[in-house]
Amino acid sequence: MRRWTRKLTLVTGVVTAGALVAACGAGSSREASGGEAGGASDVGITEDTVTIGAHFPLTGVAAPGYSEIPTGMKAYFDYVNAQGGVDGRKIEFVVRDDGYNPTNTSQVTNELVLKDEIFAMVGGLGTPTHAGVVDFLNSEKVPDLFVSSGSIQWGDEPDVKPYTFGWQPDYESEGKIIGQYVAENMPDAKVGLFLQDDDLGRDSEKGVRQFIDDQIVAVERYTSGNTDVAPQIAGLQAKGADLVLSFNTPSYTALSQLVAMKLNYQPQWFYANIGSDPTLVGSLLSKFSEGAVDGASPLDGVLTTEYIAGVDSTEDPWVKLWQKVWDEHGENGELTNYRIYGMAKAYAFVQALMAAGPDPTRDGIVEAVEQWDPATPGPELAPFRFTADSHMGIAGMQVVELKGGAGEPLTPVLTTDIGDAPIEEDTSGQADDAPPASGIPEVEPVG
Amino acid sequence: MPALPARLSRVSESTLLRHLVLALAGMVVIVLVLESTSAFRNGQLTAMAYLGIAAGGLTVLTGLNGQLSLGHGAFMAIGAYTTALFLQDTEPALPVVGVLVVATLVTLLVGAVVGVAAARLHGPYLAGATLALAVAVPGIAVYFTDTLGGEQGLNVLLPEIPDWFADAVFFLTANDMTTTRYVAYIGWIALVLTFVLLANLSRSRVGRTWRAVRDDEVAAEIAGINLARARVLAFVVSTACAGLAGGVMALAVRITAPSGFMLTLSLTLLTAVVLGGLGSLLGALIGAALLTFLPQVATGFGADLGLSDVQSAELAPLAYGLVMMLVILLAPAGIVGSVRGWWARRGTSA
Amino acid sequence: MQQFLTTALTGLTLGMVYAAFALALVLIWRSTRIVNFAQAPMAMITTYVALVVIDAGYSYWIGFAVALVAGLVLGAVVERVVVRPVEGKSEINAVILTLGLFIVIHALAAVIFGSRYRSFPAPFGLRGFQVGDLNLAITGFGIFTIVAVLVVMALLVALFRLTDLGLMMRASAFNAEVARLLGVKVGRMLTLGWALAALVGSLAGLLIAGGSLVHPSYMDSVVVYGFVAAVLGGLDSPAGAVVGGLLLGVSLSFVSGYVGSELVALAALVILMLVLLLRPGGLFSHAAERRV
Amino acid sequence: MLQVQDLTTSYGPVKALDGVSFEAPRGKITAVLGANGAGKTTLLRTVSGLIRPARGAAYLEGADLTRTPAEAMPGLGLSHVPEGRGVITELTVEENLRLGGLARADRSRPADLERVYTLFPVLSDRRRALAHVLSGGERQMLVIGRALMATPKVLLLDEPSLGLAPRIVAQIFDLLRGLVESDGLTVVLVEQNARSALSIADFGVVLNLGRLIVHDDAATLAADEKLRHAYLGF
Repeated sequence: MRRWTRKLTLVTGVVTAGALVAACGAGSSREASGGEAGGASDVGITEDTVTIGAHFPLTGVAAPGYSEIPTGMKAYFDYVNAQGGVDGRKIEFVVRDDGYNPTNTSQVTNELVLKDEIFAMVGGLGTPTHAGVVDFLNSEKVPDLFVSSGSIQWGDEPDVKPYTFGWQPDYESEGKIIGQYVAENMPDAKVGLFLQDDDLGRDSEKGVRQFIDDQIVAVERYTSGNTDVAPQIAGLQAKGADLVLSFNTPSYTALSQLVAMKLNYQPQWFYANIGSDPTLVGSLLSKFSEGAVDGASPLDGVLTTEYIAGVDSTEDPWVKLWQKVWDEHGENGELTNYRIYGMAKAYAFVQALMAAGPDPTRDGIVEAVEQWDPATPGPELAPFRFTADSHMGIAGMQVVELKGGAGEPLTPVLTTDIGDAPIEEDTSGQADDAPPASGIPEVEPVG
Repeated sequence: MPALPARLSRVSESTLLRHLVLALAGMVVIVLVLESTSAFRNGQLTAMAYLGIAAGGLTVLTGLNGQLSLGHGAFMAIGAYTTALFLQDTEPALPVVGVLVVATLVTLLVGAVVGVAAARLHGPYLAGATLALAVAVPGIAVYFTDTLGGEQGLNVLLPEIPDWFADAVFFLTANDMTTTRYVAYIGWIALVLTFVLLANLSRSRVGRTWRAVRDDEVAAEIAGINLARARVLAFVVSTACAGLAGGVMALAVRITAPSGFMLTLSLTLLTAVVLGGLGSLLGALIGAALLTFLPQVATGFGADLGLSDVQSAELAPLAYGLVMMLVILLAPAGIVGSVRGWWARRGTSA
Repeated sequence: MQQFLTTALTGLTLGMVYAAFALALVLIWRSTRIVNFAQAPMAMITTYVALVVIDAGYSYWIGFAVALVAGLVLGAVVERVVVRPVEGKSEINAVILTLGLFIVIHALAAVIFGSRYRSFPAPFGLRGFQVGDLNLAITGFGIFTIVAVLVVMALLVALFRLTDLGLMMRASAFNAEVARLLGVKVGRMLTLGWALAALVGSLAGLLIAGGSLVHPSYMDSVVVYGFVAAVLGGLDSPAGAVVGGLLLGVSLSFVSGYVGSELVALAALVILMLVLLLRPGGLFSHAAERRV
Repeated sequence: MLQVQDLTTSYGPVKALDGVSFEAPRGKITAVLGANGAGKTTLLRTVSGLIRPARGAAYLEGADLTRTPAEAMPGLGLSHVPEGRGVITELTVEENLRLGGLARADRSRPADLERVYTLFPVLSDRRRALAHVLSGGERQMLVIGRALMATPKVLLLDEPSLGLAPRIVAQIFDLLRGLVESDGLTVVLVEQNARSALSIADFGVVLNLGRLIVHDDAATLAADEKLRHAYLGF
């Protein structure tokens, strides 16, 4: 009998030790939450800090590129903190790696919400990853601001997901704007679609087909992670597409260009915003020898869309601000469009936090975002669509042609919405504003 | 000395009883732990439970029967997707337990088919086939976008916590039931049941057959063991565990998407098994615990060292990999095996 | 016709790389009865070494040569330091060890080189040839890929068939004890075998990277398909590795182009299972000859 | 020539060889005899450095063999043909032979190959064939030929007669005798088949359970009926 009693003791010991470890970590409590003015008004808020968090792929196949976004966000928060923070509170930004794996997202989100006790999730990245935690965040009533994905699901059902907000223009709206542009300006083009096989491809295709369903001659889908896209591009070529609308990530822009070169395939390319990062793609392509791709700007003549100014628009006042922020507070490495994306998003969060007033609460900031004044200056070219009925992000974009790495507008800023909402020219003047001299937004508390 | 063999046989006769007592003790500890820890720890413990179930199945296959599978993540995917398909409505056709049973059975069936095909394969050939399986299965989910949700996967709607269960736990502990804790209970009850079954199986005639096949195929065959049948059975049992683990995982994560079942998952399971010690259920549990808690520690350590977020995030896999290699080089018996060896040596020298 | 040709040619080039990679696995399997899962990250890291050299302003060819030498050294070091203790012991332990090495090299590369995409230059044109109306989806670099793999294979055949060193390496692989009794320094031959295999693996890495993008995971799919190719051919047969690689490369290219790219891995599994069901030891196994 | 002194080899707690001493004189055949498990094979493996002895040593012209790695043996002039013949079946006949000559400083010369082919014409006919296709007797010829490629001073042969027809055994033993007489080769021959071994050997060593029982002229041993019955089985 002694053998198994010993075993029992051992097992009990192991489990108890595990429990102790677990219990120690759980020591922090929620006593911090209270209502005193200027103090701790809600979870994650103390007298001098606001703790927020997000999940990003820092490791794994999705890490290249995307892992730069939180560095941009961090740099901007550091910039704000160096100037005293928001209402005297420093913003602490906790980034957790999920490796673009929904299982990990669920774990790190638990960690952020329950252990780190974040006030809000800001900029959590990815459709499949974030979709798994949306219900949890909403049931815990954690503001889930500015999801880093253009899927429409973050904003189209505010009654089901009252705490979740999108940020960038959704893929469907972008598809509509691109579709209308093609229908109006290239009515004879034989259109091929090159789609990433997920919500990016699906939502955009839906938008595009609203306008040019009959022009489409070929649809090819690639699986993210499979870098050999020659069979797909060959399929487009075989069907005789002379205009390719590509909804893909930047690395696939580079890959599709390389394959097209190999196949002597020279259609007009139209890349969606997400894949058109001219600096990144240009730097990726410029290396290939023998002038096979012109060194200066390999994507010259390619059409795309824009909703914030990119790193090549050096004269843009916002880009100047980002450059200054990055020089002062950035990590190693250059300013990139991913980092600008992060900073613009961080800027929006600071605006939201200010709008939530000196004693921000979770419900308060959600309310403040829902009452967002479309005229508030910001880096985005078109205003946000935030209302109590819609949590969709930026309303639109403009079609541009890439020249020398920067976009030359072919259309004014166009705004629209999901479904059959019309496409209209934006009149808010959002595209022409500039940041305040301090580089920190000036927003009055709502209500 | 005649008492000794008699006593030994009595102990082995009461194997089932012994395991049940252990399980009961385990359940008590589990209730205590789950009720005294935060929701976050509950969530982590659920992860430990499903990793433990799958690792337990794998350790039986690899440690007891000597078959190496690099594709158990694929079987978890099958269990998880089955569960998710049943839990698409707020009012599912089956209670959660029923769903988990179905998930286990479906995986078991697939495991049987794969197992029959794999029974002829040895060593690296089996590893190759299961590796291809691990990579191929997520693609199926993408291909059948309409049913299986494509890249975005399927959301899992957790049904209401049954009143009787919440009441029972409240009666015992005076704590209200939360969803996280509910899933943690499901996970750990499933783990205890699985481990009791596996422990009994490995002590039984079947378990001895498996070991015999592992140790010497020729001798086993001469002794009248049907090699293929023993192999397929071990494979099937092991995949059933993976299916159950996948089901629990679907409940815990609340989404099943292809990116959750990449090759890394299969490798993670193998790591758990090696770290704990091949063939030991306790080892599988310890391995699962390490895998659940180590990344946090490693990442925190990296942050303390002043590394960037990206670099700290890479410390976790770096630590896994190094520990895996060191265990094989320095303590091939794994943690449990090494401790046992040390214990035995201490015993003989004393 | 155009699409068929393109798909076939792309598959051929890719298949050549799989073949080289599978060959590296076979070399190691024959000498030490170990499947080196760390082959791909080893190749990945030597490609990064080449990239560092090229970025420092040296020519492509210097980077190329440095990477191959780095591969040679890395292979030798890994065999001596990491693998030697488990040689001849449990098969499972060796597999797990190389998987551990896989994870470690991966993480190290991400820490050292970062995980962003980088472009890797190619020494030859990346534009396809045109014959009349027909575009041949084969580039200067594609031809270089095929030639390079063929040359390496020829060199390996020559080494193993024609030289004393090759004879000693084969003897060590087939029967280490007899080789020792005949005066062959078996340990050195195994180290050399790993070094050569890592060199071939590095070549595969450089060929995949050339004219494309690299990041720490860029070789991951090659691990799977290279390994499947090696298993298809029968792990003991270098010729089988080459045939398996080509077969797999071309078939997968057609599946991707005509069925759907998400089913590529499934197709690999189906091909593998079909072959293994008919011949559990691979296409080129001579099962009766020896059992391990 | 080859001196074995107090050689003791253990597998764990079991002594497979226990204080064995004898000398195999130059240009003679010494047969090592005994039942299964007597320690014959262990003796050869210890002498040629495959196993480290617990105690004692073996010397070839004064050089200590037991402290030398196995792969250095051919260089010192010792060739060991292991039990089960050790043909590398995946190599061709000629490759097997070439391998035998590689250990020598001057590598194998074509002349050596020709000499082996003259000795064993049957090998010459199949030089390009995989050794896999050879019969048992041919394999035995191949390994002896391969050992000769290193021009050894001492040849250790482990059970060359195993599984061969008596006619073939006789042929091989004749050939061995011829080599000893023409080249002055020293042979240590481990055999279970004591009768045929003693018929060509000059001296005999009888082992039992790791210990040396007797060391004497082959003729004397063959004549000792008691010994034959007790240890040699004929």
